[in-house]
Amino acid sequence: MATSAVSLEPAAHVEAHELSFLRKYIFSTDHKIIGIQFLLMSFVFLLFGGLMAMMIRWQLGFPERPLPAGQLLPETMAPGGILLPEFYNSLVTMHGTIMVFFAIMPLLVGVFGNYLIPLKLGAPDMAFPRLNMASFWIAFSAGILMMAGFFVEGGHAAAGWTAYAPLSADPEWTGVSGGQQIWLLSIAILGLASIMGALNYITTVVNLRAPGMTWFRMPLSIWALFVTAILVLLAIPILSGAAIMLFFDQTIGTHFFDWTDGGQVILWQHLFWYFGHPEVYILILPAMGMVSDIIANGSRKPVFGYHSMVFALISIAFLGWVVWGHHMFQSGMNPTLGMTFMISTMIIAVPSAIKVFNWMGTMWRGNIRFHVPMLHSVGFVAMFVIGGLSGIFMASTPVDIYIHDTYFIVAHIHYVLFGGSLFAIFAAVTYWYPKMFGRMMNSTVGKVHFWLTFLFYNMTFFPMHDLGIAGHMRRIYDPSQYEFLQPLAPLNRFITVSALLLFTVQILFAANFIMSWFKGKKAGENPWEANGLEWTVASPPPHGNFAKVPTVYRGPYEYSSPLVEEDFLMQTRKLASDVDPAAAGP
Amino acid sequence: MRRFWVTSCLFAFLGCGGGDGGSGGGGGAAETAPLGNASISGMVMFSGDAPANPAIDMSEEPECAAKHTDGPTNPIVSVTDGHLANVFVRVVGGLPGGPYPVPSEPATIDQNGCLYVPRVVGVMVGQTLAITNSDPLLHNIKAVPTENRLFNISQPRAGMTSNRIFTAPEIMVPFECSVHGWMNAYAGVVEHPYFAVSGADGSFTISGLPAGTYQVEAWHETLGTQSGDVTVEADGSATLTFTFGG
Amino acid sequence: MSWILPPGASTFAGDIDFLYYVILVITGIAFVVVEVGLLVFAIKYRARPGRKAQYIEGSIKAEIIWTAVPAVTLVIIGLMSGGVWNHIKGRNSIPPNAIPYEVHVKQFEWNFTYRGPDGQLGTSDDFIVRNQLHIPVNRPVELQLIAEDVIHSFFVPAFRVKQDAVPGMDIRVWFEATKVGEYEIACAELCGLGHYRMRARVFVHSAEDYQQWLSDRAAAADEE
Amino acid sequence: MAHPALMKPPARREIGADVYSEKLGMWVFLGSEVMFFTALIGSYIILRFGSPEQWAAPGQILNIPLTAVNTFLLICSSVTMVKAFAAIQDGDQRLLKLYMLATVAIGAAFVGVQAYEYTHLVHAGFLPSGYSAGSELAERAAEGLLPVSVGVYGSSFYTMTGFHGFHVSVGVICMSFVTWKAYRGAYTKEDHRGVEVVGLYWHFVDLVWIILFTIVYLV
Repeated sequence: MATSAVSLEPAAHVEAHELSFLRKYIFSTDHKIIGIQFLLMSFVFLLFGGLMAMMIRWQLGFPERPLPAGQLLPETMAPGGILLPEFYNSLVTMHGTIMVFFAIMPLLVGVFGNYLIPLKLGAPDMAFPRLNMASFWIAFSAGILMMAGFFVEGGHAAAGWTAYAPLSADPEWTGVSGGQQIWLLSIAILGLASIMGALNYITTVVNLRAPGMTWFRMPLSIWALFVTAILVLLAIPILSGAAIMLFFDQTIGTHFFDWTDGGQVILWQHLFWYFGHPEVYILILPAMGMVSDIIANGSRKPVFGYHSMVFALISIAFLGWVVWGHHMFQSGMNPTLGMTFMISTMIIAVPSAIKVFNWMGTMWRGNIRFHVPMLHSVGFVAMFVIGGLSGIFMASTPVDIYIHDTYFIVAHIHYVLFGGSLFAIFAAVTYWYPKMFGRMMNSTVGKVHFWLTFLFYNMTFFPMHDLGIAGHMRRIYDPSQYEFLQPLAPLNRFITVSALLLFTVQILFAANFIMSWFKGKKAGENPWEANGLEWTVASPPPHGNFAKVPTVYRGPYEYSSPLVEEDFLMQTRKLASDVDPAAAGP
Repeated sequence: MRRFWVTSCLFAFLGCGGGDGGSGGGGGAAETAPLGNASISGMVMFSGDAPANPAIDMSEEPECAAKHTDGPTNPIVSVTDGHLANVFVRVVGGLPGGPYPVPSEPATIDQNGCLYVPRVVGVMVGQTLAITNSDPLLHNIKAVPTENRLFNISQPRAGMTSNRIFTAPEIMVPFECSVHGWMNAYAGVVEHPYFAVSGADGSFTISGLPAGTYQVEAWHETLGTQSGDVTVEADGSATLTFTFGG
Repeated sequence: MSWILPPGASTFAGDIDFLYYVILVITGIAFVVVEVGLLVFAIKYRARPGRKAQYIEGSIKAEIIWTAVPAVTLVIIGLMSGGVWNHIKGRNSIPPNAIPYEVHVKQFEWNFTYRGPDGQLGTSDDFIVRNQLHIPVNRPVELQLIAEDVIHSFFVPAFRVKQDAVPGMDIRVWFEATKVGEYEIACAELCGLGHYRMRARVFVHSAEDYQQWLSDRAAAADEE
Repeated sequence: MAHPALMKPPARREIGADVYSEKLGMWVFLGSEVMFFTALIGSYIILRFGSPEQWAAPGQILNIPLTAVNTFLLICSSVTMVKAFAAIQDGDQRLLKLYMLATVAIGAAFVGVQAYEYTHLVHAGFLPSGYSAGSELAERAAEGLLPVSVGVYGSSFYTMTGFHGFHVSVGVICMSFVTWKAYRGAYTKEDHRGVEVVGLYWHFVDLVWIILFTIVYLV
């Protein structure tokens, strides 16, 4: 409704008069500024999430030693620097929550959805720029609220990022009341922001494409963001509904998940994972899309099997709705359902496999330029494969009996979310950095950062598979309590040291990001010699993006085309053989 | 509904004066002289055969079992020669209005040998209750009061201390340890300092009273409550005996 | 570092471990193919001056191959898993001769209820042992998991058994131990601040020792 | 009505779908809303099958005649909404304003009746947490005339109808805004996107209510 008030030409007139600082950089309706706002916000949350991970790792590696500088924490968290189990549980909960909802999701969807969709489609801005701004500020408020939870009495939510009822439903079981409520409110508010964003992306992709930008000329990054937006749109309201029910259980005494008065405990899990599995794909599909763009650019070759890549994306998005039960094999759910979910889960692995082979096919017979984004993209493929393959173990229900809720799962999720999504984010940030800020990030530092991250990342997460195979449970505050886990202490220490190193080398990235903003080499319009529409405009692009509406003549991956001398052929370049889309008729 | 308004929303963290521990020390109230020097002392007796206390299976808690040379039992009804311990005695009527001085000394409760020591403790509103762990293993202290804020905190190591302050009188706040299902304790939270817990010999003393006639109530976790009236003169002392039946 | 499963001690271990190793081999092959492929491509097709990439848009044949091969492999894994799954967790999988136990699971204790001398659960001579499960070897046992507060998960790594205990649900798990000895029981589902210490032990006795233990305990319970 | 110079140019047809962005955006948003109510209704069905003993027979606790009238009101408001849209399609500003006002009024009346219904139910002792102790309904339950406990029944009743009521309230606010704009002459025969978009939302809210009325009150 509010949207009906939005002007049709979002950008055209606005440029005419000078905007105040506040309107230009804070309450901006420019999709590029909003994308950068999301970027900065998510990096801060990435740092918070990482710090929490370090505390968790310290406790697991050195359970008998106080946390360095832990004395600075209040007594209710870490008396004398010794983490309390309840605080550890809060850390585990919040590490997951922050990383999933406030780091990776906004990084992929918020940052690149905003930044790339209008630019790559030849649109002046989003369909609803004011809604877009509201979306950011609502997400930002949700983030502040989420962090505020650490300061309430009873501590922050401690029932895991999955917030399984009844642990999350009744303060008696955790001692947490306000924290859990804040968690639920924040998630519901963030959900609102996500839905607003998704609605914007979908409308923009459908309606604001430049002439000639047909569906199958859209870059895979845009396809992926589009499909992701649909998933966000449909999955998030499920979580919001569930969160509201749980919030009412906590506050006004409803009984949705209260088994003592007609409610059902397992209903929460069904609702959560019915949202949660599409969410998993929300966290990886945009990464896959952007990596496809970058690998084609790095390999100087068209994406191998563009159409099958698109269909793989779409089929993952469809199948993503019928596999949620594989998170619940051991939950007491009907075992026959377990069989169905196992088969659907096995099937969903196929499109992922297709994508991996197509990326390899793209590199095959290419002329690969290993610029930093390309390094991270190849790293993404290499790591995502491990995450995908380890998923097959837990898809097999009998094997899952053993590895469910062990570190094998932790390894798996980090291979997908860190090795996958975060490597793709590093790739995408370095790739589009020159467009965003007009300067190149330092390539040498970038390469050192990549190799160190790649090394320490694998040292951190690969051994977690072995922990899982030895039966090491997740979310365990002190593994030394179990005799069968005691021999794993050295491995845990090794992982902790690796994780600390991994965290430390991210300073390189942060420094490179900040320094390049001011001192980086000036980037031209098209530093990577890429084909997309965003590379036809200045870096950074002006308000309104395109001086005149661009016309698209071909797909986004015409690298090394025999038609031209150079090894790239921009989407907007008109060759003698090209026909104007307007002239070609509808 | 009440819980909603009390705990929910953004404002919870602004008003966390509730019962947070951490600061140590007393309630911060200025020390004032007691209102009088009279005292009530007395005895809690148990008539008849004391019921047997249930044995505790500590076989999976060797550190605790080691502290109990003879098989540990759960001291629910603790009777020695007809004297009943762990009875919470407090003045319920006849007191002049407050405010009463809050002791700066904390009340203490220890977890030792997988039992609460003492099992019953009295604490004033605003007074610190120091909960310590003398066992080299995890205890959690879970209290689900009706008048005060609930808490559920843990002490994974020996030597840890947590301080809690209660904000409203409540008879009694039950404590339990979820790790050791047999561990129970009770804290009587009173708005004045005129309370006591009967010792192993059944005796108790309430002192610092002004002259007057008081109604006194004695509470036991399984045997119920009893009350009695007593009059003391200024600087005098009176005796009172409660007898619980078996 | 080891990808070998720790020794198993129940009848499930054989099936589950076999499946695990099958998947390990299959995924291992895929892993090597992809990673080596990436490495080889990265080196072989690295940019060199004067060279241009070959313009290839794709290959239907290749797409069909790498759709079909994973699909068939995964369906085969799925079918292999299905039988084992039904044997372990299927609704009618519990053997009729299984010894029944009730397990009352609460924060943070496992209270195992044993049949008394009358051989029946739910009678007054039942007795409870905290955090200790005693079972005979080579005889199936059936545990009814009764969660009293939040969700817990019964996990015996050596037996390859894991089952959530969900409040309000009738949940049964069965297994048959094959080696006499002492094993650890863990809680595998985050259940609160004492989750990490929700440890119990299972003692697998020979048939005679088990009878001996039962009668000792029953006698002790009788005395009280 | 308004001076021609004040009128906006007609909606430009964008590349892509054959609808303007505001309308498409609303359709997309309604897709999200469908999923939200799916979560609530799906949970309702699962909970009801899980604990059928908690549900009182239709009409025992809830006032069906009152709500039927309310349902009728809401359907009427959909009709007036359609009329308002038809009016502006013909360029009839007077009828547009009239019908928009009627829709707002009926929508507000619906919320009012719902508030009245809630007050009565709470007074009788039917809360989101079940019976309130010592209430009239609790006594009747003790006599065996009503289910022993209605905890999850109350939870789902208030949550579902409450969220619907919230949507109606939001709709009323948005429609008031559109009505205000209609009085300012913001809509024309050529460009009346606001009316159409808010109408879409309103019909959706109406449709959801028909489902909720059926499964919560009648079944």
